[in-house]
Amino acid sequence: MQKAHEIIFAGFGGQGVLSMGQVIAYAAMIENKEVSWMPSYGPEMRGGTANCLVIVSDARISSPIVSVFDTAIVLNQPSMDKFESAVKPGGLLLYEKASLVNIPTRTDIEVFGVPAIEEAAKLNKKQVANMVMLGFFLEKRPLIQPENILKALKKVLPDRHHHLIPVNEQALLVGKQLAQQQEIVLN
Amino acid sequence: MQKAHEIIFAGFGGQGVLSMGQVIAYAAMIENKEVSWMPSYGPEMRGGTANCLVIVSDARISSPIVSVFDTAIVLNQPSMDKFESAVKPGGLLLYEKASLVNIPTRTDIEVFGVPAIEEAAKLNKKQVANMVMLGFFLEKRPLIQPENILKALKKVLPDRHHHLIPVNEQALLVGKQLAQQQEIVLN
Amino acid sequence: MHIENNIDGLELVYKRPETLTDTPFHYCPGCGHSVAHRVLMEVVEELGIQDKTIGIAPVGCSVFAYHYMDVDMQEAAHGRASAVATGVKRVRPDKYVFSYQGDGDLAAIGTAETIHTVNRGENILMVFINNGIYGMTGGQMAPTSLVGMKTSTSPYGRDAANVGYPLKITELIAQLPGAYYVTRQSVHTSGAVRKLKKAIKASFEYQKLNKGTCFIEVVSNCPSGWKMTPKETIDYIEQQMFPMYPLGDIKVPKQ
Amino acid sequence: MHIENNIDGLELVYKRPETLTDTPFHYCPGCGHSVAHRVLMEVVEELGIQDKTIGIAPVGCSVFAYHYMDVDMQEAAHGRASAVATGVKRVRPDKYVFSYQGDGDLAAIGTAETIHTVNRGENILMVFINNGIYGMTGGQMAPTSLVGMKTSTSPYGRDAANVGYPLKITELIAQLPGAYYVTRQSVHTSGAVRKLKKAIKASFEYQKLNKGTCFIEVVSNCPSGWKMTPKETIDYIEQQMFPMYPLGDIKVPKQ
Amino acid sequence: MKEIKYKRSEPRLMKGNEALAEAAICAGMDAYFGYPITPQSEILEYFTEQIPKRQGIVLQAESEVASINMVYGAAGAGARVMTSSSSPGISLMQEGISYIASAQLPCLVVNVVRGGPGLGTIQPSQGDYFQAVKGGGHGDYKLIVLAPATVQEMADFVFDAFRLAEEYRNPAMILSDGALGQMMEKVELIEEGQLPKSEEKWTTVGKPKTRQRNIITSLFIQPEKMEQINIDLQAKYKVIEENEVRYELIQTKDADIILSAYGLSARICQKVVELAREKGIKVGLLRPITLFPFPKKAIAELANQAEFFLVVEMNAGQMVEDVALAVNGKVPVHFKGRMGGMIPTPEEILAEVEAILEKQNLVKV
Amino acid sequence: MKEIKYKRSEPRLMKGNEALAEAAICAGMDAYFGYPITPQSEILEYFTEQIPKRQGIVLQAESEVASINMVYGAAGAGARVMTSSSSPGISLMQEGISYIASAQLPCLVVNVVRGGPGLGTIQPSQGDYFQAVKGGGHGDYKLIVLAPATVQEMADFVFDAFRLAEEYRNPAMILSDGALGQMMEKVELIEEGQLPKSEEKWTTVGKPKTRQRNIITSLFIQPEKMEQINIDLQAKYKVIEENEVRYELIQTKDADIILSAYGLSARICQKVVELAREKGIKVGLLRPITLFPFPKKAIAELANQAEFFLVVEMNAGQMVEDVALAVNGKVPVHFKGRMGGMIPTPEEILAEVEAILEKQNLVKV
Amino acid sequence: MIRGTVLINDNTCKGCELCIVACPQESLGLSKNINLAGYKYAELVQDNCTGCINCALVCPEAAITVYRQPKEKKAEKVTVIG
Amino acid sequence: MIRGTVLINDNTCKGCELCIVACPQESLGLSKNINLAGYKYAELVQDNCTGCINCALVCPEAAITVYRQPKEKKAEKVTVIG
Ligand SMILES: Cc1ncc(C[n+]2csc(CCOP(=O)(O)OP(=O)(O)O)c2C)c(N)n1
Ligand SMILES: Cc1ncc(C[n+]2csc(CCOP(=O)(O)OP(=O)(O)O)c2C)c(N)n1
Ligand code: SF4
Ligand code: SF4
Ligand code: SF4
Ligand code: SF4
Ligand code: SF4
Ligand code: SF4
Ligand SMILES: [Mg+2]
Ligand SMILES: [Mg+2]
Repeated sequence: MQKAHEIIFAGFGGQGVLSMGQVIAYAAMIENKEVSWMPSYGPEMRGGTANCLVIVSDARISSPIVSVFDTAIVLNQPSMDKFESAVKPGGLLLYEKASLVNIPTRTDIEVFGVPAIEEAAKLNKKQVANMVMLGFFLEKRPLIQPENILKALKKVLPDRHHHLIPVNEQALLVGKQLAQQQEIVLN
Repeated sequence: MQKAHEIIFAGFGGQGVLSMGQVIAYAAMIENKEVSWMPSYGPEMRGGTANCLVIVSDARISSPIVSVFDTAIVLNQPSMDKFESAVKPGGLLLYEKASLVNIPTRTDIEVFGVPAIEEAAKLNKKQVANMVMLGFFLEKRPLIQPENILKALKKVLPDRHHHLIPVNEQALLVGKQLAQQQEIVLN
Repeated sequence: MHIENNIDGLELVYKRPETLTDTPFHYCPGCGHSVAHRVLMEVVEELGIQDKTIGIAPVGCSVFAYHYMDVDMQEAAHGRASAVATGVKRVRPDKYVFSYQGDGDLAAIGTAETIHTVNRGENILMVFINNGIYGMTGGQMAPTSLVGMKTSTSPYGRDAANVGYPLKITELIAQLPGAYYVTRQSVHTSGAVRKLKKAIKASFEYQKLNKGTCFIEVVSNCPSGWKMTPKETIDYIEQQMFPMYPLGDIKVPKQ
Repeated sequence: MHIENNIDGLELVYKRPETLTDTPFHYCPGCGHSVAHRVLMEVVEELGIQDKTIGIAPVGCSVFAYHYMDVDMQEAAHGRASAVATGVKRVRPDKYVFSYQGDGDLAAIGTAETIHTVNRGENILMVFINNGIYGMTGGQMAPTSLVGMKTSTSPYGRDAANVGYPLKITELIAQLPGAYYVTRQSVHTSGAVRKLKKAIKASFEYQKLNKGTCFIEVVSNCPSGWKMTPKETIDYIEQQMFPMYPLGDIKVPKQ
Repeated sequence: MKEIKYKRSEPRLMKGNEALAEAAICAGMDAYFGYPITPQSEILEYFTEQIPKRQGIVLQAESEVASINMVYGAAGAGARVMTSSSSPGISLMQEGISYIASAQLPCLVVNVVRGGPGLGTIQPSQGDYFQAVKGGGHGDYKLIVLAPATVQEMADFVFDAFRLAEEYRNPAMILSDGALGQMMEKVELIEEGQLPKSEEKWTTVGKPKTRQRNIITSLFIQPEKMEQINIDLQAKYKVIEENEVRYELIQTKDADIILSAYGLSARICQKVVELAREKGIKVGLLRPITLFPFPKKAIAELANQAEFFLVVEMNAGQMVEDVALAVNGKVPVHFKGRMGGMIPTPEEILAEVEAILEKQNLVKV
Repeated sequence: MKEIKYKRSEPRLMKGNEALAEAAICAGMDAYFGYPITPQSEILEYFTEQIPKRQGIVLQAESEVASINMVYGAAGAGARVMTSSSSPGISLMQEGISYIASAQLPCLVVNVVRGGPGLGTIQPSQGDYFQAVKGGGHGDYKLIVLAPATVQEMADFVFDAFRLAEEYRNPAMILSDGALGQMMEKVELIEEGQLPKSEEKWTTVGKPKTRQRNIITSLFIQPEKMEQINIDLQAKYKVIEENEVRYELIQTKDADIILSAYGLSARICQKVVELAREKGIKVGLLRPITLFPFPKKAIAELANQAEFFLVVEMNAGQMVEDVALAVNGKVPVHFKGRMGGMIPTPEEILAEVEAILEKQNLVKV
Repeated sequence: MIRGTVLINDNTCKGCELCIVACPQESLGLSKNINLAGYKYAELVQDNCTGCINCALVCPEAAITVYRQPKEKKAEKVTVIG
Repeated sequence: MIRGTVLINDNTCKGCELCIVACPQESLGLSKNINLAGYKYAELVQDNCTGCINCALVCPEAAITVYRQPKEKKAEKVTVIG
């Protein structure tokens, strides 16, 4: 695995992109990796899109802001328009299938459309779609031990939401499984 | 005559100390001398005392503010308390006789008490007391030609006061004469 | 199911004004700012004063107003729009000058400029968008936030005992002789929008006659800052905002 | 002719308060500032709160108030005395805090701080010396200068059409819920001085009870700035100032 | 500057702004006055959320001008007090800061810098260096300026800032940037109760019969008096320069080339050092931690060993002047900067180093 | 910087502040916005007295913050506009000045400096040099700064300031002091109508159908855009540095010792040159007239001939840094300053020169 | 009943539903699909529009154009056209 | 008539004459001489002072001390003494 892995999580505010990133970051910290989490901020949030950039590394992280990424996890069209071109060649691009109008066209990277909302719906918790994406990602890029993801979840979720940890856990698993049976999600 | 002559005019606001200085300054300018006029300003004027420092010189004037003076012309007690000690040895100290409680005590300078208010009263114009002082001064220190003082008066007095020029002229003369008959004014 | 339009035999009765650029608004879905922008520009179009109008944008969510309003504009420092407008109007007395400000901008940091601009009776239109919150910076408490209102800097609700009651700056400035026409309007219903438009039109007409300062408060919404859907903000405006900020004219020209 | 005093058999009924230092006032002859200083300190002495009182001096002729008032004091930047007072009171809520400000300080550059301090209902006493002019800087026009008043920056008289009407800031802040007691007093007669003293005393008592902001405007004079003798200022105050700034309570605690 | 070992809590992942705010509470801050502005509003937000449950005062002021003057009042009344803002808001505080410095009041001002000038952008920048170290306000005064480079330092420097401010009765500033304020990183916070408070004799808390009244002022009409105030201030600044300089040296021992950078750009330069050395170019980094007092001596010494300096800043070249003054012509001092919210990449800085080497025909390897 | 011959009126004896105000009217100023403060209130007072009888706009603002933002608005609308204040008031303008510089609006800001920091004193000072030339506001920007030394220059530099401001679309500052503002000296004013105005295309005066709307702004959220703004600004500043440097050399030809001072202290140094040469000490004076752009080249050249520089300022040492940067270690750069409103005497400066000579065992004579 | 209709720009519509609330005829609804901005957008769901322009007046995106069958008394013009 | 008198500090008096105006008894007048500050100062010119303290209340320099003959009902104290 390369020294540093840069992941951008992007979508609408409500879709939990920021917490997705925080879960990974927290888990990486638990594993004593160097980690930084950088959100988009300010007026570009008007209109509702948000993103965060997580860098997980074995060495001290210089800049928390970079312009190209190893992985992009995208939950809406505007974010896809913005970030498809920013994935490094050979990198990974995941997107939520139902949330896009134009399918990404790049061929020099791995691209997967994940039916996360659909799967989350099956779990009767639309909010966990982001965890489905996360599970899928971690299967593709095993940066972190699953148990540490769960530990991180406990840190990131406010106490009043801890009862949701099981369903989040399920969602992660679903994502993992989807990633294993690629054909159904591959474009 | 020395290259530069520094004169401080000090008294209450109403006593015309600032215009006294301006007349000298303007006259010096007319004689193509280098000249600067520097007023006291700001809150130290609260309580009503005011002063201005005029420097007349043949050479370009460096600082318009100095702490010791060749001549001090003083119209009230607080100004005397402040400036008696600031006259250069051998310098000149003039004061309005009726306006002082404590007579100056220095012996290393020329000191004259001028009954300017009294004389101005005789001219039925108390406002010209300052001109009596000025006339006295110019007799003691002939820095400037009398005719230029009159030219300057025209510049300094606002047009609406030009009818007062004759009485100012008289006052200057009275001062000159007082200076000539020293015994009556000497302490 | 989706209905196909059929416009034969119909006439155009409403379209986006020419005085708005084609740039899509960057505002959050349902935000009242863009309605206010549009109505302002409709009036400029109808009065045919586009070439005589100079607008001052604030620092706030409407900081980019000049992306949308197709008139000459200046971007003012936070709170200073009315001072900037004063500078413009004093040197261009023959132009129509308006400032457009949020509640943080006009009623917090800009309080002194607001009061003194109106007190001088500057011949300008001040449009005051009161959404009871600092939208741009992420939903902090504004001077106009309602008592009990939860914001990112009053997470337990605005506590009047600690930070004071909502500041009704419009009622304050209405007391100043320099204020000629002062009114409070809103944009949450079509009827309200119609009234707002009348108020803006009147203000520009007064400005032409050098009557003094016209001041229009627009009770608006902030779905993002209020953490509501646009639909929910309609109720909040009517049930919560209006009791504190009742609609209507506050000062009208005496005949 | 001068009369010799004979005090045998008489008792002392008035003397300079101990809470004033021995430093002679630097104010111009007849200036109302020093009367206001003295009365404020008389109250501090009578209430026995010298050790619990913190004063904030403004930038203005009273910038040196701390030379005369024998209490702990802070000198504030021009216009910011009420913000400084807020900082002090918030961290020392058990102390008596007052600000002392001129009209330029409180009603021009300090307008925002004034309005928001009162709106928060800070538990302080604000003493506002309205002499209708910028005394310290040499008699420039103040927001409170009367229409037609000649000052060094309105040499042809204040022109309301150009610079606006006098700003009655006391009436404005009285509208704010945070204001608990708002009154306008003066120092030009012995009767007025007695009333002012009562107002100050009441204000400190309200402050003890955490009632909110007490605000006392003192209609004062500026012989130097007005270019009058002290005696002449009495008439000017009564004939010119009072019609614009009528004396009396503007907001009193409702029982 | 004395290094103090503090008892620290479990590692947490925190935003720089929140870590700084939490650290202030742990440092026993009595009061915070501030006004929202991106990218630092989280500081005020964190206080409004936490302080009601814990100790202290938090008040959202009507403006930055009001904030800094509230700080002045609270500091004069003996409170441990701070404010924070970002570039435009800090500009509005310049008069107040000059007053506080002149009246010698201890307090902390945090500037989470964004790209200017003007309204500019909200992205990270180092464009306010001059304002912070030369005095953006009027008159001769100095702030003690600390420049964090990590979220950990965002937290730790709050303690240092309060300690130094109170020791020297001088306002301190933490000069950060939008990235450090917004990013999350691992942080181990200093636990509460480790920064003692001393009752000061000069504060305005009410005058007992037993002492003269205390006066907080910066007004001295007599120029002789005002000059004396300035002489005292300058003397104090000298002591601070002797005792409180802090900087970090990274692989400078054998370095032919010295990079100098602070805050975020220092993080990036650290990467440059690695990359360069992989290429066999002996690059070292001097990171000033205190911008005032500035590590003049350390730079002067390195000037004896280095072939040249390259100063890297997220501005048009500000600290480079102080480096050049310290180097005093001994060797060339070059500058590489990005502006308006842009962050330089390690690669472009390395390229700059190599370009300079080219020009000097000193190509190593 | 191009020297222009203007038609001038009869000599008059005028206060510096009044001469400056009169010159502004003669220069065709459209509007003035200001707030009273000693020692410069005469500027506003002069305008309120004269403008009603002549042309233009004068408005007493509610504060310096309002003043500078009114200036911003008027400048954006194409007016020749100015404001003036003194140190504390100028500090309050720093945000606005940064906005004006970023939006590239021409205007004139006059600072009649008094002794700081804080409320300080109203006596003359040069304590605001850093604020004026390094940027007291946030972000990277430069003002064109002119430093008059006589009442004549107080008047003349108004013309230069407006001309340069409009030529470069950049705010200009006249950095004066309380003595120059208050003193009366002989002045020959430039007569009216000699500074042409050009209709600018970028101003906000109402958008005709024939052009795109004009926008005055300093906001560029994308850092790439904001960096471009900064690149453009820096490029402009470079041009200004190449074309507009102004300074005065007094007896430097054969000088072993170079005094450097501006404004009031330069007047005093001129006296020092005379006194020193009477004693046979070859002293010369370099007086920067433009503080930005700064006469770096001229100083660098003199550094080849001088044994040392002595910089004289009425502050704790500010311009001395720019002199040292220009000398770049070639020869020692010494400093002599008075602070808090005090003015150095020629005698004490000469004594300083002699003391340094002593130390260097270079005693002449 | 007066006949009218609306054209809704589904590229700029942000699906805030304010027009839907404002419509007295309940002629409007939200689409199933999303537009390029990622929003469901408003569309006509009943053919009973009267051209009252209420929807257009409250639309934050100025996304609605309204047509109405001409009457004797000239239709209220909210915007002067051309 | 109640008997009273006043002591006036002629060093700090600035001769503003406000006390003279305030005195109902016309007991006060201005001196011929000037004090160290250069001002004529107020002094008693009639022996009819009633100790009403009006003069003291308006004196900007707090230069006046007032005495009054004791009455049954305690004299109004404007200042608590000691
Ligand atoms: C001097 C300064 N202080 C603070 C800010 C940050 N800021 C930008 S907009 C804003 C307030 C926005 O609220 P409001 O004026 O109500 O406008 P809205 O976004 O709600 O429409 C603040 C505090 C700034 N840009 N400049
Ligand atoms: C920032 C700033 N602006 C202006 C000044 C100059 N200044 C000092 S006092 C004052 C106004 C004084 O008037 P007022 O507040 O009415 O007090 P007064 O002297 O009349 O009692 C001004 C403008 C200053 N010191 N600081
Ligand atoms: S934040 Fe609020 S005010 Fe700003 S655009 Fe979004 S909804 Fe509108
Ligand atoms: S200037 Fe006016 S306010 Fe100031 S001390 Fe003199 S009289 Fe009083
Ligand atoms: S025009 Fe009227 S009826 Fe037609 S859709 Fe809009 S609101 Fe409904
Ligand atoms: S109001 Fe406008 S933006 Fe909102 S749903 Fe209707 S058409 Fe779309
Ligand atoms: S006490 Fe009363 S009667 Fe006596 S002098 Fe004073 S005012 Fe006159
Ligand atoms: S009132 Fe006071 S200062 Fe004025 S004349 Fe009487 S005693 Fe003197
Ligand atoms: Mg708002
Ligand atoms: Mg006043």
